[in-house]
Amino acid sequence: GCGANGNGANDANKAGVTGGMLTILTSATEMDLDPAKSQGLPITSNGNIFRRLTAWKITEGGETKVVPDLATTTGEPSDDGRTWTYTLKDGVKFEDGTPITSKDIKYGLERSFADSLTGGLSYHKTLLEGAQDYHGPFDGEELDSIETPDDKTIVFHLNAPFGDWPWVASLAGFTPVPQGKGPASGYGKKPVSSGPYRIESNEAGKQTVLVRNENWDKKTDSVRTAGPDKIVFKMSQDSSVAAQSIMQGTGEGRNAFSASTVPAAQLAQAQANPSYKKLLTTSSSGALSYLAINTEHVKNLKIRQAIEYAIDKKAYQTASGGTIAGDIASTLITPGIAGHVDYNLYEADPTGDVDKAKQLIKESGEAAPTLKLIATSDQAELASSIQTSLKRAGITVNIQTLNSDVYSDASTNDKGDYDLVISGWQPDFPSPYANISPLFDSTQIGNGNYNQARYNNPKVDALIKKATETINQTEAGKIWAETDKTIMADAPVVPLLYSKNTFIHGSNVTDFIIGQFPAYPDYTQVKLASKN
Amino acid sequence: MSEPRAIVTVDGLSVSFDDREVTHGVSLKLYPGRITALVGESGSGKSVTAMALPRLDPSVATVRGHAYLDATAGDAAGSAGAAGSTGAAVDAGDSAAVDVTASDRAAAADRGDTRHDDIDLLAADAPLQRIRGEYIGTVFQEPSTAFNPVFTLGMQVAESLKYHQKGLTAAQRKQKVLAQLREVGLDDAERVWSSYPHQLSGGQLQRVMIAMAIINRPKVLIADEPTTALDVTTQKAILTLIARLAKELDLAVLLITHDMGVVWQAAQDMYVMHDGVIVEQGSVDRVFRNPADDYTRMLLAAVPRLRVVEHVAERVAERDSGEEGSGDARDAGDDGGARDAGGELSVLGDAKRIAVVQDVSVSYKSGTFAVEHISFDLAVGRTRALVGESGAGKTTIAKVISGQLAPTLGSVLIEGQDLAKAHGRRKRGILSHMGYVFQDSGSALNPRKTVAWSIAEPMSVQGGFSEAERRARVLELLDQVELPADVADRFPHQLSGGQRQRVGIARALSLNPSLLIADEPTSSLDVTVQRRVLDLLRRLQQEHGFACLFITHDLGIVQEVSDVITVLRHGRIVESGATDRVLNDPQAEYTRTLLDASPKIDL
Amino acid sequence: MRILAYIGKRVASSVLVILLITLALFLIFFLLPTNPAQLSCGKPCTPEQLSRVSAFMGTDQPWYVQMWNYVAGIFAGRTFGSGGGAVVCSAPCLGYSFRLNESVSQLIADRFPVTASIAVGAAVLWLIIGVATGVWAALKRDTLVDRTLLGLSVVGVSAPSYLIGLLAVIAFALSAQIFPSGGYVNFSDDPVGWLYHLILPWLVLAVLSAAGYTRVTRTQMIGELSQDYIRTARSKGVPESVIVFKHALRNAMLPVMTMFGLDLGGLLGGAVLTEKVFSMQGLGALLLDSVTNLDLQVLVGATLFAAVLVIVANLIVDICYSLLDPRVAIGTRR
Amino acid sequence: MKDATATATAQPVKPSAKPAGGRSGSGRSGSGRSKAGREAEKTRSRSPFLRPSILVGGGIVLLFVLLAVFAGPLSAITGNDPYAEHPETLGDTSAPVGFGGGISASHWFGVTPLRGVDLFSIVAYGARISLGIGLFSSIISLVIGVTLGLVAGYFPGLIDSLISRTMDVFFGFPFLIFAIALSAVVPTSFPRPLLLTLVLGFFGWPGIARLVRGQTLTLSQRNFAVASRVMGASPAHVLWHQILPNLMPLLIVNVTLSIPGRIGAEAGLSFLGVGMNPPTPSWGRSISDAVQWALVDPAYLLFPGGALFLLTFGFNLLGDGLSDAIDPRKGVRA
Ligand SMILES: Nc1ncnc2c1ncn2[C@@H]1O[C@H](COP(=O)(O)OP(=O)(O)OP(=O)(O)O)[C@@H](O)[C@H]1O
Ligand SMILES: Nc1ncnc2c1ncn2[C@@H]1O[C@H](COP(=O)(O)OP(=O)(O)OP(=O)(O)O)[C@@H](O)[C@H]1O
Ligand SMILES: [Mg+2]
Ligand SMILES: [Mg+2]
Repeated sequence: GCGANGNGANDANKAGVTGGMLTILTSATEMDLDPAKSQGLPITSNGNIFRRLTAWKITEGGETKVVPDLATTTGEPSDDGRTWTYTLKDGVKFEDGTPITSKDIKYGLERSFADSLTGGLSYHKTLLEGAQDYHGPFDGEELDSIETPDDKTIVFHLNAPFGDWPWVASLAGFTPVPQGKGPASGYGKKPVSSGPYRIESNEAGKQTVLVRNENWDKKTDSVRTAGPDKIVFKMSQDSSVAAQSIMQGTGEGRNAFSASTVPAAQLAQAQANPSYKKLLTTSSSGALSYLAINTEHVKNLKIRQAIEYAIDKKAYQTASGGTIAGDIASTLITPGIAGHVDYNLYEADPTGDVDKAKQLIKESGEAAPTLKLIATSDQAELASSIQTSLKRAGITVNIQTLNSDVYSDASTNDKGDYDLVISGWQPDFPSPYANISPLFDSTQIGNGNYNQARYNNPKVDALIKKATETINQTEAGKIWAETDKTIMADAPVVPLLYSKNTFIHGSNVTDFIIGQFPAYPDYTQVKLASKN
Repeated sequence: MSEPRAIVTVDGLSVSFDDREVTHGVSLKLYPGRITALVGESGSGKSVTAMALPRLDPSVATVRGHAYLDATAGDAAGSAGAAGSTGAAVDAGDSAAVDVTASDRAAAADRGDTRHDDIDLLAADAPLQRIRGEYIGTVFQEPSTAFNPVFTLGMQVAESLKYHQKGLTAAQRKQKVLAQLREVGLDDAERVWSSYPHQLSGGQLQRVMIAMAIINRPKVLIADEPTTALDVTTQKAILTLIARLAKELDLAVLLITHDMGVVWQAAQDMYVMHDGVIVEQGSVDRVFRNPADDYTRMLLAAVPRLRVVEHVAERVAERDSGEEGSGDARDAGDDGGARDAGGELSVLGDAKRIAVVQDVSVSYKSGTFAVEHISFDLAVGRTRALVGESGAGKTTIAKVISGQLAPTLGSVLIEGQDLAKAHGRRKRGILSHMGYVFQDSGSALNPRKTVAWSIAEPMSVQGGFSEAERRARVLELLDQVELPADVADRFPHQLSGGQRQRVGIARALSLNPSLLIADEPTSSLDVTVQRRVLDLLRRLQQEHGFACLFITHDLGIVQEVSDVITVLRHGRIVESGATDRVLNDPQAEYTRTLLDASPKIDL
Repeated sequence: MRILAYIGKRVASSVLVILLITLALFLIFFLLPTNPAQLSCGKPCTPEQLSRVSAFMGTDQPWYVQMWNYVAGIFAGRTFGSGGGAVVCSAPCLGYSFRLNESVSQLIADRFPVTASIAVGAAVLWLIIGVATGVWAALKRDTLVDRTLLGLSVVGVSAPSYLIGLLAVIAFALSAQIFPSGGYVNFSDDPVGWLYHLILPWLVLAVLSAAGYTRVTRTQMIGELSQDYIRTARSKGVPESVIVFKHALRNAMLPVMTMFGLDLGGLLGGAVLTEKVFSMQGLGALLLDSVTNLDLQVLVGATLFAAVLVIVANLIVDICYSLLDPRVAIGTRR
Repeated sequence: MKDATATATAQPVKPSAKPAGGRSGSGRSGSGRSKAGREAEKTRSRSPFLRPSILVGGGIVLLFVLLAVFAGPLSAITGNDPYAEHPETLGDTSAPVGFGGGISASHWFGVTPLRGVDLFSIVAYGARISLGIGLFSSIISLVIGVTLGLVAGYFPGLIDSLISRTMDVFFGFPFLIFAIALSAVVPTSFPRPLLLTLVLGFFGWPGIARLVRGQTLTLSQRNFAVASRVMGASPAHVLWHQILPNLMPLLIVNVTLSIPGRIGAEAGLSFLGVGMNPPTPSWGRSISDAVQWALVDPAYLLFPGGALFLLTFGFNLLGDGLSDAIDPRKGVRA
């Protein structure tokens, strides 16, 4: 549901009408919709075009659940949890009317192994048996760990038990691609749709237009509501400008929402004006904002703990735009995800405990360090805030702001040439696995992976493995909670905020729902209140 | 009508800039078919006076007084013009300098019989566009800048017609322009029509400008120093053309010049201006023979005169009939015998040879030779004049001698050393024997350096002089060139042209050179100033005894300064010999042409 | 014929210049502490996957090999990967963007109309505004008009275009909603929409850039009007308007053209800012994206294209110059 | 649009109007005219440098110089510095409370949103960066440009072509892209202001070199340079004593006019996110931060934006005035 500030918008969230044209303003400059390359959430742009084996059921204020989509169940595991079997529903079709078969799903997955089609979410690539040596279907090779005994059935053989497989099966890679139809390049411009909308046009830098897919059958789909007749993605929209034009509400602004979160300035502006405030929808606590400490550089635990105490999380919150930007965090697993337990190993006032920090530095036997902090240029204010709070404990911070992609490279490459990095993590699916493993598993250091603290603790690796392989989700939850605390004891990161995302939508937009996870609106349910 | 009627009557014309009056009540008259010269030193107000008539004076100028144009004169006055041009000179007073008030009165009287259709050129409502071009044509001094560089000449001449003879079609205009171009002596009119200004020579451009000025058959032609930028032969042709047109078209010509030779040769009447006032007026003959005003006398005395033995022409004719066609061919030869025949050896004697130019040829990148087979030498205490038309190669030779250019063939020895083969210190050593005076010392002095710095520069370049030594030498040199010591710390723009030229000479002398090269050192100066500079050079040569190469195109000067003459044409020596001999008994056809074209004043 | 020979010579030297630029780009980007393949590796990324992607994209080669492959690709085309999954980029291959799944030539072809629309429209406008005000100021020299125009031109030159652009967007698009806040529509799709989207960037760029032209034109006009040939024209009785607009202006335009050529080249560099301010997806945005995304092939390709445009613009200006000014023999460097 | 390279070349050199060869100019009228000039100078006895544009422009520049030099003490009057946060000045939404973005006795220009940093201190300290980078990068460009320009202009042939080609490379290069790329390559330990100074300096020289080369070509043919050579002076002597002094006025004007372009370029880079690193105060970064606050907290944009504009304006005015005062052609009336 909506956070405290978003409640005003609720009366607009009455069930809307079917029909009309919805506009989505996005800062993206192009939409490459090739499912093999997509890292997108199943509930955003992709969700309206593609169906997968499973889908996410988002309810207002409720927990996000994995539900069957093309398949009849969320997956039948074998006893050892290494084999998962799915059966397809009857009457599911591509946009051209041909029925979707298990072979199409297999082909779609196989495509994601081609060297030219990398870049998507690749959880399945590490899990499927024999995937390391597989180079895609274009030379006639098949991946034997995916079996399709008949057109309705698909069986996956994993190299280890994996309890979260139903979530993995909801990701873009599991989108059916008509066999032999998705070429090695260029498919992303106009892929074949299996969802309620098909692509009418897709012009880089300008717009992508979705219209109804007449071959989508509402009866087979339990999550998508397919309200508008037409959905237009307007590209390269500056997020401030987009928020501004939605507030003004003239022209398309009334029937639009912005895919970006509302920038701090517009947030302040909208909060100050009741009629604008109605248009805001704030998520509950979502992604974790944290300060990663490079444990390979800052080896001394006492120093890391000093940093935990020294940070003024309150100031950080203010610099992020105030309470609407998120709640102050102390754990790794965020609220809304199974396994979250509230605790604080470094109990202190939100503004930090400078004396404790100073004392820890003294105990460490080292001088207060000088540290290099990297951040994106958008995070300059946040970086300055951290610089200021650490200064209080005598720790000097040098800031390097980088362009977002240079930043993501610098913060995830093999070199690890930084001491501190401001980062945030939104799991790809709502499981503690997706929350903890990418950030703290020692296999996730470098190579573009997100263990930015470069944290390497065999004990934690073992705990992660154990939790992952536990198919019973309640059991698993306990192990994850233990893992959380174990990691925090080593202080590789400072949890800063459970950040909240605030989105803005036009006054004629309804069913603008943000579930407990993820902190993004569910595009597949958005409707217009009236047809124009 | 006993006395011809003036077509333009200027009465009490005063021009001022920012409340500073530069001409004071000038009055003058122009008559159809007659050329009236306006002379005076630079800055005396000649141009502003003349340009005020078609109101081409600078826009910041304030003009007072009257100038009447008799708009009907041209139509009725064919005979009057003819009478004017043949009849007696119009002299305000045969004997005395003009009393300004008297002339005022005369003008007032004249105005008494102005007809109602006389146009007051200076009135605020004067029909400027008709006056310019239709009544008054104008020819300017510098043909190379007087044309718009980006339009064809044909277009620019035709433009004259376009706004005055509106009925013409483009084709008719072209026909008229071509005819006019031919009339002023441009035979390949078609080519001129489609040429751009930079594609023609100065002489050709000046003819085009004259064509442009007279194509609408104006009644008056104002020519502001129309020949200063041209060499003597072209100058003569242009003056002849203007004289011819004045007669044929019954034009009243106002000819501004500073060259007394030109006045003598071309004009019938003259006015002498000094400091914005007409100090003397009368027929050319009367003023030259019997100048009444002191200033006029001084002006005439300063003119370097080419005095040629009376019967040169006859003698030449006699000899030519005897030795057909031998002239040029023989003189182009380069053996000593030929030169000796010119009497060079007798003049140079066994004076020490400072520079020896041996069969030098120079080609610029284009491949053709700018000068070919040049040989001569320069001796202590003697001056050699190098004369020839523009582009003949005079400067090129000076450059070779001064080491700016290496000869393509041949060699130059300075005090026995070959300059082209020397570099660095040795080259500087050789150059220290040499001084160089430029035509326009204004441009040869760095505007951002003091006079003292410039004079001392050769010493700095050579090195080995202390600050104090340099300063002392500068003061000494300034004294020698008769400049006050306080000039030392001034900048070039704070000096007059004559003073700058003296500074240039002082600098050339700073290392006590044994050779002085002077490339047209006085051609940018007023006659009176020129006179003083020439005197100075002569005195300095007597004192220091340097050899001198003097480049000029003014034969009058040559006669005064040089011991030997080398005549150059198209990069070759056509004649070389003792000054008196060459001027009085020219051997080469070309030398004769030059002599013939030089304006001579033979009273 | 002489023009052809001249163009040939210029093209030859331009090829050299372009090669040098390519070299510089590769050198710089080889220094980048990043592997572009990493961005295409996926999430999570294993070392095996990374090396597979690097090999496919060719980024595992030394920089000179990469450069050679790139240059060779321009003439011979190139193929990434092998077998059925290979991506073919046919000659002239200016590179291939794996991020955008598009050959760079295609990207440029898509983006160039946007940049060209902004640039050409703005350039025409500012030339007209700048020259007209410059002439006006010169004619009204030292009057109130002149001083006002000069003052305004200093203001115009001093105002950072991106700041004014942003303010204009805020004022006219967000607050007053007279113009759209950005974006671009194709001329062929909707000519009116095209114009409507371009007016604001045109006006902002034109008004600010015109300021420089006002100043230069004014100075040149004053200079030309004091030339001797103007007096000659007057002496013929040519009307003052013809003197100003035909004789003086034609000459005054010559240096203005030189400046125009340089500025046209600079426009492309400036497009980075303009397109960011007005949210347009032209070459500038493509370049900026390619830098921030380390899309080396796009960066090199688009930069080369921009360099070629600069050179062509200057060549055209030089040719026009020699047509306008008969004194300048073609090929004479100024 | 305007970047450093474009601005540095804003003064086109008029090609020589005189055809080569032949007799150059008329000496007589030359002396007459300069005499006129002399007299004109006498009547205009006030110094040409005491014109309003120079006084006002110089005044503005001086004001900012003082602001930069005394940034510390001035900020300290109210007990502020550009780093301290004042959360108490912010409201719930992290926007400043009170008139004009929280203008008060202790915060003259108000405070920034989100962190509540004193804006006056940011503007004052930011002046140091802007002025420093503008000035020093100009000096670097000047040294490189003058040296290469003199050499290229004085030694025609191979050396000239080499230098000219290099200039072409620089002109054809999208400078912003390069700067963005560089900012990614250079390690943090390298001080940012120095980096920006070097980048702007290094890219700004071709404009100056072009100007100097053109002038050197003409000046080295002038008689005073010829005169030096006739005395046997070395190229170094001629370049240093004869040519350079005559270039001085032009260079002073050019540098004055190029500084604002550089200040703008620094701000533009910061706007694109690759300029100064926080927390170093920088106008450009403040402007880019402030733009999205423009409707909520206009004062945040007004002060740094106004400062940038005013300083640029001051330099342009000063440069204009200097060039008017120095250029005799502008002083002669038609
Ligand atoms: N535009 C001007 N502004 C101020 N003074 C001027 C201007 N033009 C000419 N003068 C002054 O008017 C006086 C007369 O100048 P004018 O040009 O008529 O001389 P001139 O006799 O033609 O000389 P020259 O032989 O050098 O051509 C001079 O003192 C000159 O300084
Ligand atoms: N730098 C050069 N490059 C090519 N040709 C040149 C150059 N300088 C002079 N010339 C040519 O060489 C010939 C001789 O020129 P020079 O300057 O010596 O003539 P001049 O007798 O001094 O003429 P003037 O009386 O006009 O000064 C001319 O045809 C000229 O065009
Ligand atoms: Mg005159
Ligand atoms: Mg000469």
